[in-house]
Amino acid sequence: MMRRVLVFLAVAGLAWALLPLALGSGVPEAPGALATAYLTDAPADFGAANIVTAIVVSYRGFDTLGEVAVLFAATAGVGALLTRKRLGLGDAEPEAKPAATEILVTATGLLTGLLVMFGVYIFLHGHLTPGGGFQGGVVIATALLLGLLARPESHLSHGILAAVESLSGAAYVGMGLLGAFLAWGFLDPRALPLGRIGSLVSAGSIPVIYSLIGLKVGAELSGILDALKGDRE
Amino acid sequence: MLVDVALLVSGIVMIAAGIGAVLARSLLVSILLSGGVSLAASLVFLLMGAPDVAMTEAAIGSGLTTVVYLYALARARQPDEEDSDPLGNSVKGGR
Amino acid sequence: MVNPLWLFALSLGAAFLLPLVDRLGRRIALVLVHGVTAAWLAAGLSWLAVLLSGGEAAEFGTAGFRAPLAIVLRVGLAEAAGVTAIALTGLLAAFSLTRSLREAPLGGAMALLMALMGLSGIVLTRDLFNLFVFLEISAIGTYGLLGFDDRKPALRSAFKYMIAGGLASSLYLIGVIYVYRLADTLNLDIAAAGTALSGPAGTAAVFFLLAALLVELKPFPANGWAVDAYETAHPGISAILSGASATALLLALWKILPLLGPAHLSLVAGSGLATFAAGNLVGARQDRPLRMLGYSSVAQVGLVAAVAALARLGGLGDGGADFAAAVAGGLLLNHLLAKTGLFLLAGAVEDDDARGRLAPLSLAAAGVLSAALVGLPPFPGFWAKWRLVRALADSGLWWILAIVLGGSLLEAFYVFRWLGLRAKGEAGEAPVRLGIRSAGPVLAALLLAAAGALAGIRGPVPDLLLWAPWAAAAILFLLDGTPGWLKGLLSVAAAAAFGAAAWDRLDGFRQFFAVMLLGGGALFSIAALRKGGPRRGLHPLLAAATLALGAILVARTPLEFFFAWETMTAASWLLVLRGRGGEKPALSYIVFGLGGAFLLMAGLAAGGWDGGIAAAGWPGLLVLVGLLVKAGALGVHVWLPGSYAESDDESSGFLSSALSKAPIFALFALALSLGAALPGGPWTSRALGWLGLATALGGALYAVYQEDIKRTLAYSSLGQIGYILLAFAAMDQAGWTTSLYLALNHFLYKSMLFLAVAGVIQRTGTRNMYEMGGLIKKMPVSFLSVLMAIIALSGVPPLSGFGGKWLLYSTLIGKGWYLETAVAFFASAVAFLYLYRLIHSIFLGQPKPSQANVREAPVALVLPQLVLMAVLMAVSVFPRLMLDPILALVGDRFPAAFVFEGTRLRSALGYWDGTLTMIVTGGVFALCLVWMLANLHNPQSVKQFNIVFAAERPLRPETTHYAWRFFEPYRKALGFLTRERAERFWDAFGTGAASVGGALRRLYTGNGQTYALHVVLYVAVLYLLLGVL
Amino acid sequence: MSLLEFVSRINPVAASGAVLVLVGVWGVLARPNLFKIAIATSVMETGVNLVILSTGYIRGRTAPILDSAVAGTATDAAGAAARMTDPVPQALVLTAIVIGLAVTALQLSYAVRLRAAGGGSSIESYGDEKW
Repeated sequence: MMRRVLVFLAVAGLAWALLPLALGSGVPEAPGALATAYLTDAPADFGAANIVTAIVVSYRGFDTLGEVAVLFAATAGVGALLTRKRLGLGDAEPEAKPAATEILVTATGLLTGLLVMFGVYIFLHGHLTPGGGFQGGVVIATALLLGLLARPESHLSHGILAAVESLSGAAYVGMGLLGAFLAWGFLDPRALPLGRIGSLVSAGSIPVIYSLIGLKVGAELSGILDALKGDRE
Repeated sequence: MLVDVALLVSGIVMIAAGIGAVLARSLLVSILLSGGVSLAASLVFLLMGAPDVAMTEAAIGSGLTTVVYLYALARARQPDEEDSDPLGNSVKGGR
Repeated sequence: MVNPLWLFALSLGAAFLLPLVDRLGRRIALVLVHGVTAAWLAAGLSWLAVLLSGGEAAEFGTAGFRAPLAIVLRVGLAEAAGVTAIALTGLLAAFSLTRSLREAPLGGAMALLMALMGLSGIVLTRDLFNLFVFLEISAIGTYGLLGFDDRKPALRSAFKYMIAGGLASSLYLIGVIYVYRLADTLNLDIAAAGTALSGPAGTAAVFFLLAALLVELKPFPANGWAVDAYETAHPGISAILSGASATALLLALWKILPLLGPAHLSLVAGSGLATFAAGNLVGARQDRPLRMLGYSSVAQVGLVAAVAALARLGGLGDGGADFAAAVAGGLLLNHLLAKTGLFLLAGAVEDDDARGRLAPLSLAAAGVLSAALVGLPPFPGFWAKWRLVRALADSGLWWILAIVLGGSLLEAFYVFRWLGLRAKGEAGEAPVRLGIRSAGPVLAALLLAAAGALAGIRGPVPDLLLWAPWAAAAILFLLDGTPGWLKGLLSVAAAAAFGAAAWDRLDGFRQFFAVMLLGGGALFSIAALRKGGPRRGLHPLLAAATLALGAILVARTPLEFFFAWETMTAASWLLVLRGRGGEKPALSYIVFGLGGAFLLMAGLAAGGWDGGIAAAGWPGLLVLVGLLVKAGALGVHVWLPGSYAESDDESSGFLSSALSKAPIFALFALALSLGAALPGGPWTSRALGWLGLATALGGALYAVYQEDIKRTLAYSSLGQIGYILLAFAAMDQAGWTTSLYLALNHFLYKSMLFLAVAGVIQRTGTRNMYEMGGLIKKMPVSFLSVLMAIIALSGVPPLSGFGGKWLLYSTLIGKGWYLETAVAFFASAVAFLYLYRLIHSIFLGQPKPSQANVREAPVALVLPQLVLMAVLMAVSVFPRLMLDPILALVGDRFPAAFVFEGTRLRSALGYWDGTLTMIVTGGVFALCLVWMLANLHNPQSVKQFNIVFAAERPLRPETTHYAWRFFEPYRKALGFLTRERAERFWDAFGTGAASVGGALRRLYTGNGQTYALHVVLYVAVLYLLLGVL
Repeated sequence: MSLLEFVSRINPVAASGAVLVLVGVWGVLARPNLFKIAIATSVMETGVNLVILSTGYIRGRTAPILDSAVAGTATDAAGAAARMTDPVPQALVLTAIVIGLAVTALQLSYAVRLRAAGGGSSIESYGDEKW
């Protein structure tokens, strides 16, 4: 009872702090100076149609690199925690699950391929349309998950996943360094030609970076699912 | 203004789903409701002119996170009732 | 300067490629991890080098843009120091983690890389949202590290840690976004430069930022999750959490300080101080070492945060960032290194579940680390704390000063309790050898010593003579394996060299005390040669304590004085700890010693300096009280008997006869600096007189009932110090002359007694007087020494003590203190009881059959006694040898009450002539002897075992021995005077503090959800307070 | 009228986000089940994301993406900018969502690990370290 009162008091106190701020701030009439600067300059600076992408990958690209690092650290943590040994699964074979029907397997195979292609499409067009590396990565992970569901006995190939994850991550850092050497700073996408705004090959290295992020995120998320499934040595 | 009303309605849906997610006795229901919160949130994001965020929220918040929860739930051999002990015996009222 | 972005690229590249590298072998992967950390360290050091040699701070933009468009990193002095500290802690910890990292899945190594990079990012970034990203990187790295080696308790803690971390990051994000909304930027400097955040909404937005960072800094009571993690994680991880992570978060707080308004800053200060106080109170109740260190960590971090906020508030220091950087930075550096080392060390011991005592090297490291943590000299925390206390006193923030010093004292209590335990170990357990695992702690200890020495020598204490104790200790520790005689001779040489070097700098007063302090040290260094073998630890500590006493005399500024004083306290504490049963007495010794020292510090810091110690008024009173604690005045004497009794016998003698004069010297110096008056005026002297008298009486009464010979002598010392204080309090020529005379006398005869007793104990193997007897024939020199000493002590003619008593009574009567005279007289009579017993129970009566083979004491003891006997004889026959210098010292400050006429010392009440006394007494004895020789024919020689004449039935058990509870009947009459009130009072005081700590620690229920509740409640209460402020 | 005015003055997304944060915090504090705590944390994070994005909500503006029609002509870029919402909160939320996922995954792994070690499903059963 005492506890409930305290919880109530705590939440009420937080509400007392939070609600005036949230309710009182109202709806702005126009973006601030910084946002306006992004909106007007980004297309010219980087030739990116999607200004959010321009911010995410270049202006605040360091955040995104950090974000990738967060996901990486989380994957590492999950992998360290949930090995088969530590889950008490030992060397036992994963429990047999009823095999899916032939049709389902074929269908998922097809769907998986389509989904992977869709994911690739999303991150390749990140600088033009909504979406980007993270969304594309999730779609790829989902595709692999579907494969996992259809064939419960299959393992994702750790080797390939790990290699994709490592190499795409290292390549991301490499692109950042390329920006530092060929352009004006670490993660500067102007290392590659900016191209014509709105076309696929434009916005300097933004699509390259977003694709690498997509691959890395896809591999990492699959890795997390893999570990939760109990397939990590 | 219409958008505002839609946002407000979605907000109410989210809050209801959120409260439901916290209150539900069944973890499965809880997970699905929290996925629902994310789905509604992605609708809100879309309405606000943030398609990037909406996509991300839909894919990650309501999609992948839910899958991760379900996997974890299965892996933990967690009985669906939230206040059960490891062997699955309900210990309701035992607190 | 090296662009920090390269390092981030390096860290990330290495981390991303780690799974591939791991295929080549885990060893190579770990080399990569350590190499990256080393690269950070190198970069940090290179920045420090550039910035300290006058380089400018630099900003580094990302993506080819500058703020506000892009994220920028900044490398200034604070950032460079922070990165260096983080990398250093990381390396030390990584070293200890190597084995676990090799055995655990690769995720551990990856998480380590990420955590350290995240922490450095927190330090470097100037962007609020980027700060959030780095907070999360380090948080996730930490979460991963908590569980990587699969310790079950750490898994539990990690979950709790994550709940609190999630709450904090949500709060932070809310703060960030509203700061962006209001200030239209995410860049810290731009946001701080504008005024957009000064309104109520801005205050609330900044509050959320601040609340998140405060929660991350583990404030009381919202820190249970962190303490659990400290306790359960791999020690290396705890070291990173406590050292590196705290550094990064404190720098993050430091960074957002410009955004904060006065109300915010008050919150930080209040929360920090509450955390410091509560952390230490709870820590004092904790006996699991790692959890204890956890509480200590949160407390230290709270203090640093509070200092930074107070300085920013403008109420502290000589104005501004410099002060805050020096004090907060010093405290942080101190905490960082000490806690890293201690976690690694204590963790290694706990991992082994070892119960024995630590092997020497590890023990030395543990001692250095503990001493540094507590803020003893010469470590960085000492200098920082001094400046802090000084600033607090200048600003009149007395209640904060009280919290800081009280908390530090508590911390000293529990840290040193742990150290005592590790120094002694449980009986019958093998020594704990940590092998290579002690490398990290030793390195941390060395760094602390180097940093502290550098800060001191290049800063406020450039006088190398004041560093002599440390140098001597270090050199002798290095030579600790060599034979004792070499070290003993070196110690004596050191004392002599110190005296020679310092002599010209000392005025008469100081020269007078130098004879006792340095001479006493040398004397007991010789006495320490009584046993063969290296006697590890004894000589270094004895030499250090001796030179520290010398340093007290040499000191010219309050800080120098306090530096020497604490050095002396620390060295003598370790001497006590070295004793066989020294663990508990040493703890009370250091707690009271530091308690007194802290009072002294507060007084010194408040009082300024005019050639002496402190100014008038109550800062002077604080100094006075601090000195009285160290002198062992009745009421605060409880530390004394045990320490004197349980330390090594030569140490006891040193403490009692030499070191006890240090507070006496300081009292004189205090009074002299006030023009031969006490702070607070005549009432103080009257009160001090009575306190001295009570001490004299109490000491004598307690001494009477002791069975332990060393306790008897300890209480006897107490009583004699009481007389010295009493005479000092008279504040006139007679009084001061008496006081100095008594002090010198006490030095002489107490040295003799302790030397003799050391021999007796060494030969008989017991300290209980009823287990001795009849040693007169076996130890004749010791007997003579004791005999002379007790005659001198009791004030019986013809020896010098008689003069002392005559002087004392003359003083008191001349002053008109008749009641005091009566009590003093009574106390002297009581003293005679225990003195009589020293002769009677030890040297007379029947010898024990088991002690049939006892021989005279070793030469190392006998020789000094012979010298002292000769000196005592000389000053007894020719009192002017002693009194002329003393009278010259006291000089014409007061109207002359004593004047010599030839060998006669004349006062208003009459005269005393030492030479004549000796002649008369000698004559009487000679007459008696002649009469006996003439009249006693055929004298019978009585064997010592003759039952009839020895008046004893030689039966077991010992309790039937006539000497058992010899003075029990007196207890029936006078016992009410000797109930141990002071002990009970301090026990109750301790119990009170303990029960407060006990009540507070009930908050730490172990339930992660309750911890989360504390977090949210903490934030809510903070917000309410913000509204009030 | 007054109600409508109030509704038009408040930020609907911020309001629902803030309430959702409170709901999440309440869940974290009130439900002892490990998974429930993680779920409530997710709800709280969604609320935080809404609050973040709410500051970038400007009535009647479109997504900050130049469509291909506009993109070609540089002259129209300024006009396009005047029609778009604030992109900064969007960029921040993108980051926050991914970080949230990472934290959730790790938290769940701990829950799974604790259960695999034979622990209870309630956080109350993990209170061995205390005082």
